[in-house]
Amino acid sequence: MITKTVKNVTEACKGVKDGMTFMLGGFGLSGIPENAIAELVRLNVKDVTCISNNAGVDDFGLGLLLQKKQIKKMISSYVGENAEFERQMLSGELEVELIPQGTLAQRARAAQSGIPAFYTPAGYGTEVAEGKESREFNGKMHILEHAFKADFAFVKAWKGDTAGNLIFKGTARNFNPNMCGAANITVAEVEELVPAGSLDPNQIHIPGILVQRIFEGEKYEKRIEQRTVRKR
Amino acid sequence: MITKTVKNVTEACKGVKDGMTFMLGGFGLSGIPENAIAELVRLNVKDVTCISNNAGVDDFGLGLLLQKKQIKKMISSYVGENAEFERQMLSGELEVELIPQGTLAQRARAAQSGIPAFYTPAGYGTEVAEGKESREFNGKMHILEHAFKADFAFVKAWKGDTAGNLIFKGTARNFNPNMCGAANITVAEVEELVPAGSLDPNQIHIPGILVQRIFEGEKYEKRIEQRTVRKR
Amino acid sequence: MALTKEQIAQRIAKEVKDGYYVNLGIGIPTLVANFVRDDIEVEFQSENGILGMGPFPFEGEEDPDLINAGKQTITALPGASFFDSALSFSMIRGQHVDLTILGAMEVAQNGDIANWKIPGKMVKGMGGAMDLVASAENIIVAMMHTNRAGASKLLKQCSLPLTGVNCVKKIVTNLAVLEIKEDKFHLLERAPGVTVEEIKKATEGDLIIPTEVPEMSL
Amino acid sequence: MALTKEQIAQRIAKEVKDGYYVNLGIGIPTLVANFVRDDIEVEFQSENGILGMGPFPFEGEEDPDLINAGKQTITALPGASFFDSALSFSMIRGQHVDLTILGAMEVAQNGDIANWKIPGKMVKGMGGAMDLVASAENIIVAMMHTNRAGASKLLKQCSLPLTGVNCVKKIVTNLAVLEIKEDKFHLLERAPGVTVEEIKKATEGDLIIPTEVPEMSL
Repeated sequence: MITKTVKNVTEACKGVKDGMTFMLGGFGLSGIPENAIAELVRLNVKDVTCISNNAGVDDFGLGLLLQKKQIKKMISSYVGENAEFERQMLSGELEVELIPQGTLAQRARAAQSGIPAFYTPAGYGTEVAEGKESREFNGKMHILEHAFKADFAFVKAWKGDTAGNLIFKGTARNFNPNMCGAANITVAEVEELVPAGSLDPNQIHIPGILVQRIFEGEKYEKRIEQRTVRKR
Repeated sequence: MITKTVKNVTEACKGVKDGMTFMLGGFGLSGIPENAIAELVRLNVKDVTCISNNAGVDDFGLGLLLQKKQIKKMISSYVGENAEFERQMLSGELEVELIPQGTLAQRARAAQSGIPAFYTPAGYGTEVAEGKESREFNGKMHILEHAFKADFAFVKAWKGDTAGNLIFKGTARNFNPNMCGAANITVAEVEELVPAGSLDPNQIHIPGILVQRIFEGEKYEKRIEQRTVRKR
Repeated sequence: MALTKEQIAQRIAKEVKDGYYVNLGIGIPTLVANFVRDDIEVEFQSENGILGMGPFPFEGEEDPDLINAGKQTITALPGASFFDSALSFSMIRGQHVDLTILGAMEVAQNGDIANWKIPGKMVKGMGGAMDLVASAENIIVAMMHTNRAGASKLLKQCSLPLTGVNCVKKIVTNLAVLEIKEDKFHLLERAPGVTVEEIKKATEGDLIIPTEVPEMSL
Repeated sequence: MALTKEQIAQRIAKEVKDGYYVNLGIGIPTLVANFVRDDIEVEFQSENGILGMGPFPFEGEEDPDLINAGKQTITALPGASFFDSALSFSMIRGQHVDLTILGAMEVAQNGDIANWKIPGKMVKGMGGAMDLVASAENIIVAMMHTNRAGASKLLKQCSLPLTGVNCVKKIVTNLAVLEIKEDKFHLLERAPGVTVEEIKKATEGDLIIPTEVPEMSL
């Protein structure tokens, strides 16, 4: 098997540069690549474009990069819960491109799949469609959307093996599988790294061919954004 | 949970009519919906169009429908191993549309995904591209391909539950997951049907929402096409 | 009496049929789950990647790897499945989800909907709403009939940036149940004790009123 | 002496580098797996949905649910994974596979390849070949230099229906190793004992011959 393991997060982020475009998995704070984000903060890489469904909260997730003003542009579907984000956006320091969530997922999957462009009905007739080609299929209007291009994809899985195979857990899966192989280099961090051959090949969600570097994250806070419970 | 179980293959194939378009999973004879095919033979449904990567062999798989001259048109990527197929094709009784294998898979996935059309480089500059729109993306030529439309998709999984959730095994997976939800009605047959809740929700390959009817196949021959072995 | 938000959810729950896969938006739509009859089989889809979503977990059983689209901790029912975002929107875009219930800031009489952006205010984004409204065959909007300033939210034309065009089929407000057909609002039911006149006054768009407008039953 | 098919495979195996994911076509390409150095890490992908393909199974251990693209029974190595056809071609189309080795009936000096159809004969189909040649950055063609009638298969222009355009970069035949650059065949190596003159005679397309043409080592 081809080995994808790197020693640690520092080695995993090698080659990261100012001005690059990153894709980051996660929905809210669930399934975000915590260790890679911490390293990007430490590296203080600047002027980056981040493709990520959300932008974290003030003091966690991508909010940490926002605090240090490392992000030039966010491409997201929903950026709700972040005061510093709002400040930077309203002051014009931060460029924000809002796109439909399904389009975000599909543009990632298209990049992974070598599909340069596809048609989707989402956003037709709205400002999302402005400047985009529109076209009728089966009596319904669609707009042309393109595959993402990115330098690095940072994803987080539950388990992984040394060959780069990944298994996700619960709804922490979200965009992570779709971003694997959608950038030049895919960096996967996992809660548990096992030797190749330990995972059932039928249960692997993402084969190692779509992952260039894999490491076991040092620690996971896995913060909960909205703790909702019911009485027993 | 919404229950998708039907009593047997007869109930599963209810509504099948002459002139319809079917999608069928399988690669060679591996992972083909054996029980549904047997029922289609018994029903003697005529003039059907079959979207399937291959056409079976003379006396198994789709070869059984060919023998009874039930198929009007095949849409496949490779139709090698079938003398009756060859006879019908050369005599003009059978219409054959050959398309690249990756395009076949992606047209199925597009139908599943509500993506009406997408661009792919496969077949550009060849007769596959004739009559199709071509377009340059990133300095490379691509052709426009459309989602399939079909009345029924017949797929075969390893395990399934009463909610229609499916798990596939080995390379018998192939086109089966991509065809789920890609036709008006998806009929899944499984080797083992278990109660909803028995499968790990992380390991389900296809959620039941993409399956309308599910049943446990009465028997599986699972014929091997090329038995290749090595000495101990 | 105008309906409470709970009652709007309760009325919408009656639109949920046996065998439906349902996507619920944030706000009033989320409440619908509480009122669905328990003798029918319904599965809730959340676009972040779960089908068969269950109630909130018991205290102490919250799992950060198990949330809904509102980022709330949830549970998975027996028979549930998890999947990635691309497959989740394949379910939505591919019209495998039977019913979408979501809120709105404005609905126009041609079915246009605006629910994601107010110019001049902080824009949080459309999330999955544009995919949902562009694809769903069956969309019910749950909202108050008028905004806080008392202005109608059922308009001839939306004034806010659109989320989708010609897509809303049914609206349940605190005052009425309405259907959109042939570019007009059609009054189907009124809230208990609410008069047709009140509804007419609160509706800016063209309103077709049949001779009989039954009171809704909850 | 012209190479045997095994020797063509043996020579091509030297092009397989550490860390490569490789897709092997049917015929000579399949043999390449037997000659890859065992001190490097290579994974074989089969487009029907396996990465980490192993050798044929021991007698009695054949599994109908575990075959390669040639429909032969195979095994899976530790660390292997199974996936559906759409994801398999995502790997191919998305250029995640590092090397594609396949046979051909004709190759033109501009990199065009024909390997799926002979007019007037039974056409079996292109299978995954069109996706492979359209997407792979690194394609090696394994074939005999001439056909059974003795005619060159390295042409100015393909006469048969094309599988792909401008895609072949390297060719290994029973006579030579050639590269395609600037719409010409460039002779890189000759088979042991084969003369440049013999290669020239067997090549219909434009052939660039450097002053030194080393004999290939196997």
